[in-house]
Amino acid sequence: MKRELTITSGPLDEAALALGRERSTKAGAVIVFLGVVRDEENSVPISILEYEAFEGMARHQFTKIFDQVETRWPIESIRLIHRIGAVGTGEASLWVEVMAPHRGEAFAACQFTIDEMKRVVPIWKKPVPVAS
Amino acid sequence: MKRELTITSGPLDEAALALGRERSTKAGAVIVFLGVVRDEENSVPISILEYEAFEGMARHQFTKIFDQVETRWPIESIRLIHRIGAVGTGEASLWVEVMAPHRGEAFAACQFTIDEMKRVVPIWKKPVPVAS
Amino acid sequence: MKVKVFFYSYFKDLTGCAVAEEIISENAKIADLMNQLYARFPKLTAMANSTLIAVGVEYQGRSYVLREGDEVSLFPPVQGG
Amino acid sequence: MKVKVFFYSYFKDLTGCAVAEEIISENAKIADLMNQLYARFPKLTAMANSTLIAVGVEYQGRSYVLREGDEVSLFPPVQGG
Repeated sequence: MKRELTITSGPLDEAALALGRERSTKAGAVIVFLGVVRDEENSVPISILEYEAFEGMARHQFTKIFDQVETRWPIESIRLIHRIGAVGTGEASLWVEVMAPHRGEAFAACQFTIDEMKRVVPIWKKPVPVAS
Repeated sequence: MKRELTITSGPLDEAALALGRERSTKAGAVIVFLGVVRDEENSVPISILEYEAFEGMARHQFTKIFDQVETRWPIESIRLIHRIGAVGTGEASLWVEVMAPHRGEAFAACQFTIDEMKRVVPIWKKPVPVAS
Repeated sequence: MKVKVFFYSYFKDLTGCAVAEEIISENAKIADLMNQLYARFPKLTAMANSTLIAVGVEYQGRSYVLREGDEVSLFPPVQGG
Repeated sequence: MKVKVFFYSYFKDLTGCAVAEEIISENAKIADLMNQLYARFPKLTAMANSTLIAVGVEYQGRSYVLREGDEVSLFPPVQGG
């Protein structure tokens, strides 16, 4: 399974990521998930989310998640980008791409990766209210 | 729920589709699914799949699926493109994008749409073997 | 009365045509039409258990009562995606 | 012996610092360290039930026996995505 993990304070260029995907004639299913910052957090209007990571541990925990994915499903490739720092509303903070022979395993692996991330990867967000 | 359905013999420009997405600060989750033609069909090596649609009925059946999605989940937008005619291996024949407030409903609606499509939408594929 | 019957995917190869016209009796059901078609296109018979049937753009069962001008479509299991 | 303790997210606000050093006894467990930290940073106490603890880059429980030089991290529930 190919893996690519990026934790970055830069922006996400979805079109470039799509164009940069390695073509595969084995992967019948490609899923791209984007986590987008909404305009409210716990019902409070916000303008920005500030993401903070314990980066070394985040990388290690992502690696363990990818190991589990590889054990459970026949995945061709997983690429994941998580932004840190300020992310404006309407922008993506998370981009996950899973390529697999069939869609069932692609969906399962993608959902598992995100669920596990939300359980164990040390990243936090701080809402910046609109008024401030 | 915004809807966009395209059945086309043209190519799929994923990067342009990403750039053309209407930004939303209500949709926390965006899922893009690509169905890609693999290099074999039922274990026979192929070079191309030829897709044929009964287009009027296909549009009607997709519309009914979208109606069901709208009833079941709070989806912001669904865009779907299915190619017809010749699609080479490694190329996408299907592109589905679902935007929703949260990822659970986005994944559910995306999987439902594809499952239902495979059950009721009159589209067929004819493998063109490598040798021919 | 007359109905048009359209064939899709490899059903076209089995019948040798994309569309056929059939004369059926008043109040004929799809089941009756199918029997006429099996007589006219014997190769369709092998697919009897996996034939999908639509009238216009809706799926219909064999008990559907046909009307003048109905457009019937016959095709194998769908395979989109 | 000495261990370094790192705080993340709003735990930094509760303690007023990003990192602290604690002197602990040989064979002290994380539970012992936590008691010292609660005495030094009383505001952490309110979060006792939702505090995640790592040594290095692995999660550990309160019965983990600390060693000289261990880097302990304390933080609230994670919220990636």
